[in-house]
Amino acid sequence: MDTLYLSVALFLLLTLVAGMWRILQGPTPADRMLAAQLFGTTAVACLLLLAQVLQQSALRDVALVFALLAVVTAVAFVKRAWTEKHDT
Amino acid sequence: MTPAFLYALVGIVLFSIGLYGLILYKHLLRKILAINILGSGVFLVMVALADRIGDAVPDAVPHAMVITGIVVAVSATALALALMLRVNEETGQAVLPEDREA
Amino acid sequence: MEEINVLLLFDVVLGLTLVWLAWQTLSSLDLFRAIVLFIAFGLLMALAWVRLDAPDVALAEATIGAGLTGALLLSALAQLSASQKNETKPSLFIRLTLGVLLFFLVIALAYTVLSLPTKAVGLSVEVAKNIELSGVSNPVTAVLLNYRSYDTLLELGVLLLALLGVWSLGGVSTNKSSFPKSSFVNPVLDLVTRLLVPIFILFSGYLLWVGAFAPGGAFQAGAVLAAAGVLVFLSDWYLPSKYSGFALRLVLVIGLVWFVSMGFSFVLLDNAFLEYPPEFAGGLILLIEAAATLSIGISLAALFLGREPATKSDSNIDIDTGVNK
Amino acid sequence: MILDILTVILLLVGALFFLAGTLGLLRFPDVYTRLHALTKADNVGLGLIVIALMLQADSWFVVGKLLFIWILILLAGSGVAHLVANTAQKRGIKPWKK
Repeated sequence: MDTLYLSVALFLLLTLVAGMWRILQGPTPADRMLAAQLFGTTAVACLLLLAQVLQQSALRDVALVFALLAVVTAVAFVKRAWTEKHDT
Repeated sequence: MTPAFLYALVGIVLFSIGLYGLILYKHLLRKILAINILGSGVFLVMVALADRIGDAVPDAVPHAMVITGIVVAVSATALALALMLRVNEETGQAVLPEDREA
Repeated sequence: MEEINVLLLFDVVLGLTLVWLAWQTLSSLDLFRAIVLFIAFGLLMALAWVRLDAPDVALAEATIGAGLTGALLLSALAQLSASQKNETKPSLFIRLTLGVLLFFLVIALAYTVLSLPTKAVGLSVEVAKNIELSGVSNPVTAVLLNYRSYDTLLELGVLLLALLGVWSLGGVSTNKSSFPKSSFVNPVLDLVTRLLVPIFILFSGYLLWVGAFAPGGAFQAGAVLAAAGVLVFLSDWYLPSKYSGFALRLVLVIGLVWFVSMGFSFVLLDNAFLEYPPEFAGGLILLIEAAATLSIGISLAALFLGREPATKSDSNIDIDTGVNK
Repeated sequence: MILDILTVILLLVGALFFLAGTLGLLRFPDVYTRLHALTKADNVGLGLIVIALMLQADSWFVVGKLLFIWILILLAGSGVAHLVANTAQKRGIKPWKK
């Protein structure tokens, strides 16, 4: 069972690495930020799986922090950094 | 190769990449990012070397120092960003005086 | 056995991704892209701390490294002029020379690290031996608030100094945002903030409490509190100017003042500075941490604001230049 | 035993949703459609994994915390999705047309 949890965690990490392409590619700032948001959720899932395997309940707190802080960076992006106009 | 040494090596590489960026790039915001990456590398080496314990409890002293370090790093980053914005306001460019374009 | 292999593969993928992200962060010419990559880097660093059995550090990295630093950087980038956001690549010759030099540095450092003994307990035995006397059972909190409390004390000082620096550089902010602001308040953002801010505060309290016996503590709790503050600022809610004078300053220094006074109060009872009698240590640490959490949280949030909030007596100051008329 | 089988199925389907979310993020043509793909991973992918782990949890406290994390992500995800889409429209990004 633990091997399955770990394999799923590894798989999620790999999807995360694949998602990196969108951060590099853009084209709009929003696309990059969306990819970072997906990273946050994927990391939450990874942490929850690791918490189960390693029997460390503290990792669920870390996951909770990720869930909370993802909002702060996203809102900071929308309210502050995203100023340019797009034509397309 | 245990995970501890693997992460220690990653830390060393991060440190070097940070140093490379710090020296090479002119824009102050990029220099600030570089210092943060460099710092993360150092933290990673410290905590990784504290994890060379097999199944025992890891050494809490480096952990505590790294937590202190992370908070100091964010304070320093905030101060550096404020300095950068001030430099930008005064000179119109966010670079150090010697890198300024005429 | 299979389990360990999957875990090792996880470590290798994570390590390589971290290096690659760091490289991309610094080499991308677009600064916004660099910042987003840096946020992703922070997220993955937290996973690395988890793999190194350092959940306390992971909590701190998740709040500060991935969250607050990202918000700070994005906000600073927005205040740079558009033409400043990109830069040209340095020449190939310089890049190559530096690259070769740093390659030797990596080799030398790697050789040093790999020649260290594969097993070392460090100070963990010492920490475990005296944990009974420290008043808490989480070794990291014991180190931070008891064994090495000087570090923590001075760190509160560093935080305060950084804030003073930012305030003296940034001038005085008004209650009006210096950022382009839409005329209407987005109701969804308003609702999300209303729902989340109490959760942030509650969770901050939880981390403070749990820090005595499990990963958590004043820094993490303070950082979560600061995140609530940042969310509040981003939603265009402002502190009324009657609180931003004395009341704000009191909260900013209370952590440091309380820490020092607790440290000194037991000097009278023949203890060293910052040495607590074991029977009171648990309670004292919680009290000190509570004050520290408040100060850390408000200081970090104030750092995000970037300017000294206007007080009532500042009304005669020119809001655009921050200079007395 | 039945619980274990259920957990395995839920985990695999959850992972599939994450894969779908990532593929959508990579392949879809504009911000709005990518947003659509992203929320599938957020809501359903994480949801299924959370349910799978809840079935294996040792205590009700853990079940509660897992559920809480999921609800937070749902709340945050929907709020952020709205903000991004709304701002994208204001900044003049036009939805993709075939």
